[in-house]
Amino acid sequence: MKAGIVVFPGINRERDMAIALRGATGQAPRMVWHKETDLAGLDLVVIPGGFSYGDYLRCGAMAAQSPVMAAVRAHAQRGGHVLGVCNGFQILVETGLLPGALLRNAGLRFLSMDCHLRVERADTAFTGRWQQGAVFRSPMAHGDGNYFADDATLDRLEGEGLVAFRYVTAEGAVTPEANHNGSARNIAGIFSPNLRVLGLMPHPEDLVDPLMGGADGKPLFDGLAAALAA
Amino acid sequence: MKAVVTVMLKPGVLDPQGKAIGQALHTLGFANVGEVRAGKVIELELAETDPTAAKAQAEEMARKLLANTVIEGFRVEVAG
Amino acid sequence: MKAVVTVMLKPGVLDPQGKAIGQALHTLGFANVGEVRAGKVIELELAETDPTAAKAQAEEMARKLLANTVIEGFRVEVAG
Amino acid sequence: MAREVNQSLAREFGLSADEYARVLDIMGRTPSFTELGIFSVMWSEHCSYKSSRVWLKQLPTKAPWVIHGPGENAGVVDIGEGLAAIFKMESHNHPSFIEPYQGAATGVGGILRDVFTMGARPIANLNALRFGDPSLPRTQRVIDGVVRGIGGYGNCVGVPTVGGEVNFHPSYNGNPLVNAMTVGIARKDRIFLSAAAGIGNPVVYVGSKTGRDGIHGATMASAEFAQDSEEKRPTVQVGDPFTEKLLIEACLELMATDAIIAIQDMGAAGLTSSSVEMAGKGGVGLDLDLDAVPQRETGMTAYEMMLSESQERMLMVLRPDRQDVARAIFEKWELDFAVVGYLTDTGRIVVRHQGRIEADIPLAPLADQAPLYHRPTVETPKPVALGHVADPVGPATALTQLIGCPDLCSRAWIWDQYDSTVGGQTVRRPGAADAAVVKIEDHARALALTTDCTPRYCQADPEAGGAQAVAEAWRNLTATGATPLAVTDNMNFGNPEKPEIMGQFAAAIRGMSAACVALDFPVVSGNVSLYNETEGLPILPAPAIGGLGVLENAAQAVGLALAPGLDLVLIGET
Ligand SMILES: Nc1ncnc2c1ncn2[C@@H]1O[C@H](COP(=O)(O)OP(=O)(O)O)[C@@H](O)[C@H]1O
Repeated sequence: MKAGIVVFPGINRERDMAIALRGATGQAPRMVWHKETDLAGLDLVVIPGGFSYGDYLRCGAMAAQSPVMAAVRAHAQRGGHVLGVCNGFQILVETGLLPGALLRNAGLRFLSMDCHLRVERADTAFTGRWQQGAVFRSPMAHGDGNYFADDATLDRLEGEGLVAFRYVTAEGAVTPEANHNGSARNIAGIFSPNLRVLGLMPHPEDLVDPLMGGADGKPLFDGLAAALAA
Repeated sequence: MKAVVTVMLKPGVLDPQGKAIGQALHTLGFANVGEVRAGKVIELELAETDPTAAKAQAEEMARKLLANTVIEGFRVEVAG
Repeated sequence: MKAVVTVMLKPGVLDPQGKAIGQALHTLGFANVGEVRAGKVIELELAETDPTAAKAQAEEMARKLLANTVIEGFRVEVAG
Repeated sequence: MAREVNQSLAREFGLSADEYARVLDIMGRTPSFTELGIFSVMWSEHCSYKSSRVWLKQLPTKAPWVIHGPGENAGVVDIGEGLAAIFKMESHNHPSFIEPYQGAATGVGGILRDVFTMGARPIANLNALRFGDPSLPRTQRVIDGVVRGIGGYGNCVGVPTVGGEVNFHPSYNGNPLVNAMTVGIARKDRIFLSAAAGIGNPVVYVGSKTGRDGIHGATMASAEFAQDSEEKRPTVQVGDPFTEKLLIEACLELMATDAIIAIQDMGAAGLTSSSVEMAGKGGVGLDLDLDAVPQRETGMTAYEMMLSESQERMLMVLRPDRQDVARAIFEKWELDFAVVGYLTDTGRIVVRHQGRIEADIPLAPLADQAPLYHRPTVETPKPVALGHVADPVGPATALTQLIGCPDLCSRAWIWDQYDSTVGGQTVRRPGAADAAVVKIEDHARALALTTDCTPRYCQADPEAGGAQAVAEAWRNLTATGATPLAVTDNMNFGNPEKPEIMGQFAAAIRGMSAACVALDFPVVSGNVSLYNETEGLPILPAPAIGGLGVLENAAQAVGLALAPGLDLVLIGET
């Protein structure tokens, strides 16, 4: 799998993401500067976390307008895989590659903590290393992760099986307490209709090494490496 | 001239910030505060002398960048 | 009635948001944008029928809570 | 602004009659308004350490692993495998009281710059916070703003905040303490210093534009709070963490080349202290052209530009043949880049603005003749021995009360707002061990980091309290399995003109020194914050200690979580 990581000014989890990808594929991903527009040869384009342009207007809004995002859109339209994590998810949503929006956390505070995620379907390139319904732990760190979409969109997402992960208790229960940021229907991540674009708020890339407290996030990257092996 | 773009969450989109401000105002003893909504305002200096053109430009900026029309609405006012 | 409190950074105070928005608008090709300032707007529903009283109340709320008067100024408008 | 320069203006600028006489003597004439401003900030407590320097000299600062001790932007220690850890702690107490969010945020920004200016990528932030009575609404606002500000800045620049400490006491009601620490990693053969060199070399300004931010912040940080300080509303600096992040990346990219001869961040007293210190350390002169300084506001005077504390700015001396390389890097990161002067052989700083010479000061006497005070001290009376302590509630109730008290209860509500995992190297997050443990990317090694101080002890017995703070930091590092290497400190005290305060200061230094010597734990950097008083009431003295240790193998780090089935052993006398 050839992976590329898009770097916008203000992005700060690109190195975490590179470590996770390298761990799964054995090769360093290509770092793609936001002014580049050629993504040829990449199987997976990753938009990592951070504060692109300081998130000063709305999270992800300014990055969504940059030249590289037109190329990411074209890559997605060609059927390429795209992963957006945290700020990357916000950027995908602002670009319109995924529906909905990410609002300020319901408690209005930045939240940096571990959460538990339930895998809603296991038949995708991203989730193939998990069982459906599996629960894993993941760090999260964001101020604007409160997923919002109108009811029709939410119903469609659920109806078409496009919810990727939900915030749950360690036992896998969907409860208001497990839903730290107040997301609609506990949604932590969603797929595009072709299941090749995934956006999620938490940071599985920060839990891929027992030394850092666990490897719960590793299946995401191992699964991608297996599914997209050339 | 100056264009002022006001961006507010659409009705129906939960506004936790407005809610928190409302609660804080009640705690401070402002009993007759009802609903509170919080939004953003962006003041733009435009090199443009025609108010209609200025307004149209600011609206385009709002649509393209300043507001996320999935969740937000906006209004534009133009001043001298 | 409704009071709208607009809170802006005082002149001279660095406005990183405004700066970033200005740069983004330039990148999008809006060449005639000059200075950009970003602020907050808070819309308050007040159980009050006298515009003067409503304005005075909203101003007090701004001073006490809505604006950080160390770095921000505010203006209040009252509407039916 | 163009006021007559005389003794009474000098007093307004914080210079005593003696100090002003010395200015006249050095200049041989009445200084200009701008020159007086330069003297006043360079000779402020904040920049000159005039009350504390004689005592700070007593701290042990050497060990075979110390590469740079106090005197540089931050301390540098050898941590093996060709790597150096660069770290320092700094206070932002006064600004954080006036505007908690921005005060704390810009405190984090400032200490980050101290560290990356030396060539290190920042890998961890910590803090040490003291607040007033938590039941007061004013304190609650300060806590809320400070915690948000630290998080807001650190989270955005992408440096994990991995540890800290918080305590509460009414003496901090009107004067909270906000001490921020940054730790970075560099190759030990690629450390950047601030001494300017090479007559004719360009002096380059990079980062954000200059505005009228925080003019006279450095002197404010050196003056006791009066009742009206909230009304005066001095210009508060607003932090821009996004620009700081760009500045980190741009500086590190440039540092990978051979373009930089000297570099210094613009901290307190911005352009003045950075240019004076760089030229002074290098023993050269400097010609500054203020017309070339990137400006955010119009109509700024020379005085305002020299004293502005706009954030996210750096000053560098470059190799002339590498200017284009440097410019291209800063343009890539969309930061301002301007040649604002040249090094000269005159030994003077000459400041030009709009065709006029606004300042022309000999640098050697500005530094050498800076005031140095041996302020009188009075020993703190030894605490009376504790007699019999009654036990009115019984151990179970006492324990629950202790666990629930503000000083001991869980700090999760704070660290949950700090991104502690960004970077992917955090081995022990806040709450997981006695010190935070952060691995060094691509190495097995890790650093253990902690901040400690117990102001109650320092109040009762400053010498024992100072020693205890050092010992606690050492123990916290050791408890993770790390070898303690060195400390940074942040001395927070009241008005040094009061003998009993200066007595606390001197005793705390004695205690710290003794502990540092005994533990082979030298002080490599630090910061002093004096005049922490409100209406004459001093704070509990707080010599905060930031400790750094190294683990050869991150996998050996020990945390707090008890594995089942093990024996509990208590070491030491109770
Ligand atoms: N201001 C803070 N920021 C981040 N972490 C903090 C802060 N204050 C305390 N902590 C963390 O909380 C834990 C407990 O702190 P403390 O009670 O001071 O520990 P100790 O007494 O063992 O040094 C530590 O992991 C510490 O790093």
